[in-house]
Amino acid sequence: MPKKLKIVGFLCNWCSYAGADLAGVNRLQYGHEIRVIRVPCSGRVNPLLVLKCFQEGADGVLIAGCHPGDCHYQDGNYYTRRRMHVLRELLDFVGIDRRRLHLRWVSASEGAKWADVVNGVIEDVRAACEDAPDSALSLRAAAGAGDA
Amino acid sequence: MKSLYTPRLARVKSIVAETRDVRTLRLALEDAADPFDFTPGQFVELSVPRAGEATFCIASCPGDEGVLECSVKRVGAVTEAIHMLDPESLVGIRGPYGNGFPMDTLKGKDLLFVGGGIGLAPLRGLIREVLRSRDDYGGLAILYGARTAADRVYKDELDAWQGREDVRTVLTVDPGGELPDWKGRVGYVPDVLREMAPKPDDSVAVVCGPPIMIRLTLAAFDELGFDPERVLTSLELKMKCGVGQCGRCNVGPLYVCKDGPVFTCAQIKEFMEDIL
Amino acid sequence: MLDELKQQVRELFAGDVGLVIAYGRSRDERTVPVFARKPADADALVWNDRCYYNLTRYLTDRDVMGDGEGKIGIVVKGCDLKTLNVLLAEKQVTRENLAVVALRCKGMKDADGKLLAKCETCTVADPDPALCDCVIGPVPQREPREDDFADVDAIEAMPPAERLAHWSREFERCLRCDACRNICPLCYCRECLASQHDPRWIPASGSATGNRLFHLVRAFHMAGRCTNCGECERVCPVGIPLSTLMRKGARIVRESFGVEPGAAPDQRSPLASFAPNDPDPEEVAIK
Amino acid sequence: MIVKQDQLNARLDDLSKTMEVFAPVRERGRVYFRTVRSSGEIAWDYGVSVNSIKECFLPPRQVFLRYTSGGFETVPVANGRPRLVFLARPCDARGVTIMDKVFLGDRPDETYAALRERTTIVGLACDRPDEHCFCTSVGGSPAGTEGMDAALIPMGDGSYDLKVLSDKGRAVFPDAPADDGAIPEEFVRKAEAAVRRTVTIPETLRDSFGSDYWREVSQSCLKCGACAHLCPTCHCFDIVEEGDCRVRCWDYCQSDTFTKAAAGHDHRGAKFSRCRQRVYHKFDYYPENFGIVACVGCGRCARHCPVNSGISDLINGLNER
Repeated sequence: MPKKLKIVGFLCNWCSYAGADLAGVNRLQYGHEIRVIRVPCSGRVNPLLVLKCFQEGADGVLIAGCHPGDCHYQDGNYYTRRRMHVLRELLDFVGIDRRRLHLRWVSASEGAKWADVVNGVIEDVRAACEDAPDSALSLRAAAGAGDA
Repeated sequence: MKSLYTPRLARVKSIVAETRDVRTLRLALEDAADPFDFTPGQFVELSVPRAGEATFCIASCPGDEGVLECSVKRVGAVTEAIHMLDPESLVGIRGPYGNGFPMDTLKGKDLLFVGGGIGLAPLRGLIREVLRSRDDYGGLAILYGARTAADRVYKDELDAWQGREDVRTVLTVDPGGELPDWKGRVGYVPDVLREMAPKPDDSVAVVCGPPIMIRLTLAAFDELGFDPERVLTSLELKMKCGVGQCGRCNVGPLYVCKDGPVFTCAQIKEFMEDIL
Repeated sequence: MLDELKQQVRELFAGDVGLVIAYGRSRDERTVPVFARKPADADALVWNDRCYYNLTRYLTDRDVMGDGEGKIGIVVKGCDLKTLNVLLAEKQVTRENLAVVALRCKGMKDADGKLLAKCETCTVADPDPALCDCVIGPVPQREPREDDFADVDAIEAMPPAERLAHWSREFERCLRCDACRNICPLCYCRECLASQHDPRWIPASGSATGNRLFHLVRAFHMAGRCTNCGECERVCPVGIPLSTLMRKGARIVRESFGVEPGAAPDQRSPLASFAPNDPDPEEVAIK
Repeated sequence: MIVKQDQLNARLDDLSKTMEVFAPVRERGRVYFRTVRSSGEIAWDYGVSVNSIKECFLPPRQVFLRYTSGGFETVPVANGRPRLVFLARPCDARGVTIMDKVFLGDRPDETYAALRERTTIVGLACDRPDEHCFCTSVGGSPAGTEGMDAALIPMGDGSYDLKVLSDKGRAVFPDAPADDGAIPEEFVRKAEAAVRRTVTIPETLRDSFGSDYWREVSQSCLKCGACAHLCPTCHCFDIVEEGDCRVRCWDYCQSDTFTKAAAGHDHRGAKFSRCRQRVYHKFDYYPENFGIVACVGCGRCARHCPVNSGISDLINGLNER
């Protein structure tokens, strides 16, 4: 039986959360592996929060915000774009599958895109888990390691 | 394997909200057959699973049947978790640790208790114990100060002590901390102490409170001519293990957890700048 | 050159400088950081090829700076100036409050007498006088080797599982002594999130996962800020190749955002700024 | 009894079938004490290892409790196998006896006691001290056998003089003939002469407690834990919650969080008071409590201090004032 995935989604309040809402109103189907956390802006997502998700056992993390240029706060998503780029590259460098971390733009009108994005992310995370079941950042996986 | 660091379980029997950020928990050990003997002034390590463990003095006295009380001020992760507990929850408990108050030396003396804020907690157990055998001691005086009138802990007990003829109880709040109906003094504890001008004669003073208050109060006792051997204080430096191993709470060669928390002023004088 | 340095430091005290941070003699063949507070202290100064310390680290050390020392004099090498630029850009120090004595440098050597890797590729051996109060020493005649990032390339060439195994072996040795963080002139946070108790962002104990998280977070925080002074790697008691990790961060930032940390005292940190045409995840995804 | 290195190797390979063996191993050019599976991994020619053998008894991370849905369960100490620490230098072996006084005193720590109980220490007399070593200044000797169950004295020709010193040592080397365990005088003399650094502990260290010296000398300190974590006698620890576990892990007295209480008060907030604490704990407080200094002169703190300020320099500097 394939592993039950846990993916944390950080959704900006103004675009992506509304987009996900629209997907629901339109009764679009997408994978239930995602757990959504609403944030005021994708710029609120400190990379530490991403790492905390992995520590607590998440298999993947998705950050979704307004399209570049459309940020409710002018430029929050531009900062996120740089940050997550660097984080993803560094994760990759130490050997953590880059398919576990995603940043996507979903506007309030893109309900269908939201469903696609989620399904695509699930597919990627599943593929990553098939290669290596443990993210190598989970404390829950490591806890059993006991003492020296 | 069970070790020194394996807590026993205690059940929260009731909770009293003392102030906006202090709660007193009445605890009963789950395994009552296993005795829990302590003297006033000792402390315990209380823990909440997944939140952690922290040090609390025992605020009750051995005679209080079957329960022990700890007062907890909400300041960090562990105390926050303790504040979230409901009656009947389980907590981990290790102890009792530390030396406690030297009851034999206190017998027959005039006693002056000086407490500040939640620092009244260890004194409360001691005062209860002393009042229980009132005739064994000389004159008793209590000086208690808090930041504001609302920050006083054990308000009912303070009232009861004030109502007694055989105890002189002086209450004070820091300047600015009084309310219109405040009938006690206004002023910092060391200043009020100087005004009270207790005589060293056959007295023993017992001081507990926040670090700055202890430091200034010990200085005041020095000015008043008290022998440093007869001024006691209960310290509460950051501790972890409770048994003199983890290395945090040194007072010079002594450990607060093992050799204290009750020290004479003479014992700690030399190391004052490292501990307060 | 040393005499000139000593003279310069003595003169600083004649002005409004109260403390000069410099390199001093130690009991062995190495050197120590010294904190000169009067002209006579200048006698203990040294300048040799073991002056690897990046002394700008102490400019944000509250225990050393105290309050009201007057101006602070600091002895730097060209590479340290880059770090100073970052500190200035991040408003951790005020230029008016500093007297910068820069030394022209022939490169520093390790215990075996080998030139440090960063010195082989150094392009700032002759410090920019515009950034300093004075520059001392003869202009070094050196042909720096081009930095080929071979260490980073070697790891990038590994398949992911091997990269993970490689870094796990390195991080496994980590003692969590914090020497790398504490020597870092740019790790100046008053309370490091890695030791914060509440919330606990990074596990306190040394474990494979905890160590990996610690070094990842540090690498992230240094990306675009680290000037590759190499002190973290030098001080690591268990020899973790931290410079490689830091240089990877530097490379990401340079290739993606075109930023060279510490190039100028008014340069914004790349992760505290942006450009509309930055690499976009969706374009990559579509590719 | 004189034994050849390959005899010892063979014995070790035999022992490793039933025992967990910790021995010096070379990794990326530096020597560490690690679990080894065969004698081939051992670095016989080492001087002082980077880490000390203290981690065999006080592991950097040790799970005390594991939480379950209904409460918690206690965790057994490591696995139950007997353990062998092989080729410990005299300074390291002596360091263990210093930790013993803390962990096996009036409130014994059962987890430490269990690890200690099931571990045999086979030492290696030291013929290669470096410029940072000063064991002879703190009551030790490169030929000392304190804390060892058996000792090997290098003869310089690839053979070793094996001395069995305890029943545990006897169990590991049952064939060794009984002797008085005395180390040849010639070796002791030569080995001790090779330790060139001296440190003189002032008799009245306490008088310097209030001295400005500590402010001066601590300025360069980074408040890192390199010295403490490598030290064979530093034993300070923290107890933390991690995921579903309560864990004991190493901590160090220079750290910004070591003495900081939840409410923010830090009784050793200033750098100089932490630096002083470390020196006094080893050279004043511990001796007052246990009669010996808590330093074995291994020199690790000096060798690895990022700013070249080892404890030997701190003490000698005080003398020179």
